[in-house]
Amino acid sequence: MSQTEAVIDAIAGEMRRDERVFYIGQDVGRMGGSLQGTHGLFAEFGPWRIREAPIAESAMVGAAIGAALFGQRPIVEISFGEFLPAAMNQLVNQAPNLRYMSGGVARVPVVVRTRVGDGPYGGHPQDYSAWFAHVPGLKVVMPGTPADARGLMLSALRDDNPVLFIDPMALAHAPRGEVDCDGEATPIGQARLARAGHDVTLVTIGSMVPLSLRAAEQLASLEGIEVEVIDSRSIQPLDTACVLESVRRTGRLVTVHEAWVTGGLGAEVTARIAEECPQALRAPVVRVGTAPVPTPSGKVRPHALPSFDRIIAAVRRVVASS
Amino acid sequence: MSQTEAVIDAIAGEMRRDERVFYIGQDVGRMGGSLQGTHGLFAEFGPWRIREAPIAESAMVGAAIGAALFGQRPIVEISFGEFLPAAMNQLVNQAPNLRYMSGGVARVPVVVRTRVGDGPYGGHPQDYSAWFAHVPGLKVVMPGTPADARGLMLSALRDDNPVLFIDPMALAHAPRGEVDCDGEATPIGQARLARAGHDVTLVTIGSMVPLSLRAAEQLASLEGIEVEVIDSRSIQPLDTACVLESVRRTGRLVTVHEAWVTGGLGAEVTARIAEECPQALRAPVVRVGTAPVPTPSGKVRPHALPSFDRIIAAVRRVVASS
Amino acid sequence: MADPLALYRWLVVCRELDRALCLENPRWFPIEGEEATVVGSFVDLRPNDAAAPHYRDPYVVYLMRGAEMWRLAAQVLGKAAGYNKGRSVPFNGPVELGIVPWVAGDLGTTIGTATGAALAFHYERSDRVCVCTFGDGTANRGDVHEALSLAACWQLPIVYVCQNNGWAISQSASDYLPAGVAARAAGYGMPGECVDGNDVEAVRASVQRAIERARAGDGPTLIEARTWRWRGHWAGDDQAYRLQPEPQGLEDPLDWYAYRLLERGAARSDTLQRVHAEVSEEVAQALARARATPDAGAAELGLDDVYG
Amino acid sequence: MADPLALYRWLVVCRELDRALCLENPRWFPIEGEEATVVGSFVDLRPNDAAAPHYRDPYVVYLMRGAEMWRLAAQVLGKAAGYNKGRSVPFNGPVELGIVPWVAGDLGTTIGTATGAALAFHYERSDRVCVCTFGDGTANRGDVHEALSLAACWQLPIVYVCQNNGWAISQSASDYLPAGVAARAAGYGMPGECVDGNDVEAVRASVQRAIERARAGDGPTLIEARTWRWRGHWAGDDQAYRLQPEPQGLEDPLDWYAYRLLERGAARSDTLQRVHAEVSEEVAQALARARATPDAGAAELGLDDVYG
Ligand SMILES: Cc1ncc(C[n+]2csc(CCOP(=O)(O)OP(=O)(O)O)c2C)c(N)n1
Ligand SMILES: Cc1ncc(C[n+]2csc(CCOP(=O)(O)OP(=O)(O)O)c2C)c(N)n1
Ligand SMILES: [Mg+2]
Ligand SMILES: [Mg+2]
Repeated sequence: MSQTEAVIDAIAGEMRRDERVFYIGQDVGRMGGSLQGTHGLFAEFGPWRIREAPIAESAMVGAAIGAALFGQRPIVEISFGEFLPAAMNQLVNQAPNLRYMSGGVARVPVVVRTRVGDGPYGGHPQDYSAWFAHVPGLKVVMPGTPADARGLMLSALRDDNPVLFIDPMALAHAPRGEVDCDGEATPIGQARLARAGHDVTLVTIGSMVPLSLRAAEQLASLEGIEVEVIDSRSIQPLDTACVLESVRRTGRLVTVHEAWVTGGLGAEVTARIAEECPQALRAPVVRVGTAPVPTPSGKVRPHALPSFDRIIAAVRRVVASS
Repeated sequence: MSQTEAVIDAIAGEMRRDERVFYIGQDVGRMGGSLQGTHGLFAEFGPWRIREAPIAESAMVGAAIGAALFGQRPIVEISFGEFLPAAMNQLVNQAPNLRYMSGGVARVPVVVRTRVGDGPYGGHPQDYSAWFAHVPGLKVVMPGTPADARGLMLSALRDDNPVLFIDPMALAHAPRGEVDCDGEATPIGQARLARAGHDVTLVTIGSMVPLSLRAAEQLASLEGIEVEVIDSRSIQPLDTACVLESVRRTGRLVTVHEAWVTGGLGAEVTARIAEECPQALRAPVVRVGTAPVPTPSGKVRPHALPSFDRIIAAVRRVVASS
Repeated sequence: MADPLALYRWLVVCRELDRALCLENPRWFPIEGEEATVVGSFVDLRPNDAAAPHYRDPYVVYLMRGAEMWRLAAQVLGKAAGYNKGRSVPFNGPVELGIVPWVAGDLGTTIGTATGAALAFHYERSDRVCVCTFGDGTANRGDVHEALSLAACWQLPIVYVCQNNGWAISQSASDYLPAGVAARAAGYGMPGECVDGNDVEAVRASVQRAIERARAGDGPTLIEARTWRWRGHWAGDDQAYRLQPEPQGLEDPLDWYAYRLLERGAARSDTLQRVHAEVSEEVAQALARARATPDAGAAELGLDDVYG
Repeated sequence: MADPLALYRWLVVCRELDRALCLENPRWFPIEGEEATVVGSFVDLRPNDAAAPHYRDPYVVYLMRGAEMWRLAAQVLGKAAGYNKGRSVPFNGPVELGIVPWVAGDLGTTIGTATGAALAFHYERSDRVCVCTFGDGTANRGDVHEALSLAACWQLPIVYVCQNNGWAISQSASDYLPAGVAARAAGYGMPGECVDGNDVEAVRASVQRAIERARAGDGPTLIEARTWRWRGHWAGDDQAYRLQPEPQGLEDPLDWYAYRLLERGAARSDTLQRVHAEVSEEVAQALARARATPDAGAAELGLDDVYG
């Protein structure tokens, strides 16, 4: 299955099981969604449960939050992460505050689905995911495999808190992977050890998971460097224990994500290491992410994005400097 | 002068000097602005240059950006940082992209002024400043003294890039400080050594500057711990050199800001240390910020915010653990 | 359905409680003069409907839904006994009573949430409805437009009432509303109506018609209730910015309704006076009870209340 | 002021260039069928006015402002010679020509910027104006509402034209626009008008009137130009979602204007044919020139172009 198919499988399964689950988005009906992200749902569930929305992102998210507050369990799709700013007040002033500010009473089982990064479509690549980890009250996940795409979506749908579910566009249709369609949900907030290694800890997420694994394989076979690859899977909550344990062993940390470096996931992961066990670091940390420019289009983009070569270079650097 | 008076002094001075500077905001006219933040400007400059805007934050920021693109140098005030999300698309998809995406041609001399944190008013305390450092193309400053309030506003007004100028509300009216009204502008992106010390480096900003200095004085006099206090002043660009130099000497780092810890300024400062000189750290870093809850109101708030006691405790901890 | 005396009582509750709260907290946003709009908009909702009142003293609405007055007063006093545990802005309301709460202070955002309540009812094919009020200043926020568009597209069971009190803090509506708010309804293809917001019966009748349409599946309505902000934006506001004289012939919504009841013989003046006395006493007791409880503090920080 | 033949030529440029670009890039958003609205909206602007066209192939507008066709073509081909240095979405336009650029892809946002251009002109008390077009789908974005409110409050010199082509990607306007967009003008107290967007003269006349009002200080106007999206949302779109038949009697805006010119004796058919031939040739040359230039790449990353 592709990641997209896996997400759709999770959604369709929950919709069959639970009448309260429905879907709001643009072009999610007959057209099957951006990047075919809702393919087949309209045919099975029809327009009452797969709802076409006007171009009004703030109202879409606001309405989903309100519907969740009043007993439903909606999914609201913002076609691309670039449009999250248009719904930002709902996403950060409303969704995450409801429970806390109501004295712990409100439940807001809403899933906000969006897509970020480069990919087969190529448009709207902005990845603003890091912002949402800064604000207490949201959960934020980004799968890096088809199995986790299904598993995390299931968890998101069963969670009573607002969850931002982010599809990395680069992985929308490939690589495909095994998915157990009767498998368990992937718990939110648990990183996954994607590859064991003892030389360097590489923490990554989303589109950078397969790329990091490829880099690790090459480093192992050509240079004998064993990289431990941790797929963070969740940005909020962040699984620090797993990273700490690994860095204590390897003494070296590289972070890799498609978002910008400054204030990104890599900054937070690094800071937590520096809070818990700075003495474990035998070499300066290297953070890999998009270059500090507004994410460019087309043929300029690859020069801004993290790449196989930049990951290799980062690992070499942490190994060389210790 | 208070910080508010100092900001107004800078604005009035530039408005006298440069016809292209004008002000957009809500209640900034006869009422004199939230927290009296525009006191006196309407009387001097009248309604053409001190413009009352409808409750339409996105249009306000969008219009300011457009006016800047077409030759003016507007200041647009969003009364409180809590309302920045309502203008988020303009702030992050538009302002910072214009120059880069136009091939380096566009100039966007716009100042977005807002206020964050706890303070004499007490409302709308959310501090989302960290988000804006994540996005390349914006400058983000937050003064911690009246002199810097004036100096940074002057720089912001003379900058050809979009600058987010953030008033920490806790410092709006007190403490007062000396301000040289003929003084130079404070360069954006240079931290200030607020207090020299050799035991611990404390990086702080905004409302936490006076509090951190007070804590440092007490630690010096009662416990003989000499804290070096660095007022970051700017979040983007971030002055790393100054912090690095200090941490190389002290071997200990504490970060203190009113925003949340996760993904905050402290995370980025810490990550840069871990990138440059992790071996300099003789003790785990301690980050102080608002507790991981949506910022509460009234009498609950002090329990969530960073405080004198929490700063003292943080410094003691880094000293004890090395 | 409130009988005339019960309706009058709500008006009095609205005013008396507000006056008392203003004295307790100079940062409270007073409702005086706008009682008819608030009471008339919400008094005919059923318990399982949703209520999304504007932020300006919405307590009478919460009381209609069954909130306890002393716990609301506790919110204004920053007490732990508030429904909000002292955490949020005081004008927040208990979500467990079908209220769309105020969990932040940015205007316009709650209108999206209110529209979502209506979506929930629509989706479950029930005849429940939502009434949502918002200010004339708020009407310019993009969220209001988007919510109205969405509700119109999906024919959601919601009644939007713009509580036009002529002001947004220091700005006069004449500066930011070149046309009335009701004139916007046509642009969404929904019924629009402008009513005298100081006439509780007019507000009520208009809202009732809209509620009926909503229950029948005929979609949303936009009503503009014209009223007036008698006091400052906040209780302690000196209003130095108010240069224009008050409009002529401003009605006091309580007096106005009292006169009507008397004229019609629907109530006697001593009955009305007794209502005032009873409500004053009720308010005083609620405040006293709230005052006697502990302030919110460290125990309410609630690190475990962020996620459920 | 464009004479009839020059006007016809712009229509042809719009169509021929668009067709060629669609063949080059299946992700290009084709304008076919909507040429009269685009050309009619912008053809009467002065060089120092501001132009803020909708994202759907706006190149004819950039050409009217003096952009070089081959450099625009370079943008669609991802070449370094594009005004955007290959960095932005290709429909971006050169800001140095008084164009409100597309520096991101979120709809509605540029309407705020366009309103700011009008604010700049208003502030400097000049008679410059801005024309801003946007889609019928975009009309539901909160930013459109806020911008129209602001422009109405401040009486800014701007003409908003909703280019209503009946579609937003796969959605039909009948689903998201319960009433016309022109019906929204009254809510802002601004003049509103609905015109035949396939009749370039009608669009032009309506926009000219609005421009005159704006220059005279009489504020903004909202025009709805009704046209039709002939092709897919993007060039390669198979439109499997299009179930309804096309509306009856759809006009081809080029044919329509050509017939008029012929009827009136304002042009001969061989002249019109020559225009097509010349434009085709011009387009072919521009494309050839663009193709021959290097792709954007590492040299255009431009770490130093973020801050000025
Ligand atoms: C998005 C946003 N912008 C600005 C404010 C600041 N503010 C608080 S109340 C108010 C006036 C609101 O006017 P209106 O909607 O008419 O309500 P009223 O105060 O008259 O009841 C403003 C501007 C806010 N709370 N939220
Ligand atoms: C804020 C935002 N939401 C959604 C999209 C995705 N999108 C791109 S084009 C489009 C349709 C726009 O419709 P309309 O405004 O009518 O313009 P048209 O495509 O018909 O020219 C959509 C929804 C977007 N670019 N921006
Ligand atoms: Mg008002
Ligand atoms: Mg359209």
